[in-house]
Amino acid sequence: MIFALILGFLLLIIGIYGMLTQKNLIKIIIGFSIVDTGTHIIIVSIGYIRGKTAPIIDSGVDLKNAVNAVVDPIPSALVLTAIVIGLAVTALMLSFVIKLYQKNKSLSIDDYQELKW
Amino acid sequence: MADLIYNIAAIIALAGIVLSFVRLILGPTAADRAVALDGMTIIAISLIVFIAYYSNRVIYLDVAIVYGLISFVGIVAVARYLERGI
Amino acid sequence: MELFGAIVTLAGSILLFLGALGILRMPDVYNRMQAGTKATTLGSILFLAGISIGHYECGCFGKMVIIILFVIFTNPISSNTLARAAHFAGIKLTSRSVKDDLADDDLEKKGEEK
Amino acid sequence: MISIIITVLGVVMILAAFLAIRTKNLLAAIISAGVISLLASVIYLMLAAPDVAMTEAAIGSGLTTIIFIFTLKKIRKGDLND
Repeated sequence: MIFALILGFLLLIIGIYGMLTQKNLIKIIIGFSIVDTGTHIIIVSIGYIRGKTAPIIDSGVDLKNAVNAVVDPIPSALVLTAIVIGLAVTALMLSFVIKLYQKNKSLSIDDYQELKW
Repeated sequence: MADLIYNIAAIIALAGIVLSFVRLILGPTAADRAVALDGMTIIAISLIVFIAYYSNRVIYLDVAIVYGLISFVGIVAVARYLERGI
Repeated sequence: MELFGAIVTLAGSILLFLGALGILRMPDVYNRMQAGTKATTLGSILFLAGISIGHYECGCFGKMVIIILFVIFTNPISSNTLARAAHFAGIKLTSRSVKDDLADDDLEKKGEEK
Repeated sequence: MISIIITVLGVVMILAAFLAIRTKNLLAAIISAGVISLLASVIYLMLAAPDVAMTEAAIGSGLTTIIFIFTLKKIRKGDLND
């Protein structure tokens, strides 16, 4: 599915652009979340085969030639794990933002220069 | 004949999503944007049911069930934030 | 039977479109909420009922009824919470509106407490 | 039909991503990120992955919005106290 592949790459580019150009910490995390969604769409659209259906056996799929009627189930399993881990990473970054704000009272990334040398 | 009418109905619902999104771009206050998100959620549930009909799989309806249960929680969170207390 | 279901689905989708048009064109938040909640609730109910009528052999009546019940239960909750939040956040009514019952209730309650 | 739906939703998603990046209002950016997750769930369903669509609907559209708003509330509360 070429449209979904193009959509995923455009989302990834927009997310990286946002992460590189914004100064606000929460805006950077939103850009990270957009990059996450873009990569997930790319991986799922790689596993899609045109005209075939989901790999769940019920009344909609004939059991005799089920191998020829379903798409690849491995990329969706990978993405299923990646979504949950993405939520955990986002929550960790947001907790860092809260601690940094309590320390320095600022959300701009220009005010955090302790690691520059 | 019936398939054509179903497809026309889905395209009209897609136009509804686009119109709500225009309000989400324009909206002067945050409450306007939350209202637009609410409308987009309901239309998306209808669109999921249409895709389940179009692909001829009953199992896709479970996604609509989960969506109908979970989706209003985000809007309630935005509303409680506007009311200054979560 | 299938044609009847298709026509019901078309009516539902037209209601969804009109609700979205109301969200775009109404003058202030409360009117937009009115259009965007009531019209889309009825529209989605008609859309789902039309598809389940037109394909009665698929055996999906139970799931459709559950989805319709969830829409009926959750949509007024979010709308009510949002309207209350918009009122207490201080968003003004439009200039053509004539009555604000919640503000009057607040004034009466404060008067009783004093 | 599937191509039409993917194209229209994809254009809306890209516009929402631009809005989330470019706007000054933090609440508007968070709501736009929620819209991206909402439409991504429909696109996963059209790519024949209903399990991913279910997880994205529950986690991406519900829980991520809530933790962003919780962070915003924490930051604003610190502002009011000092």
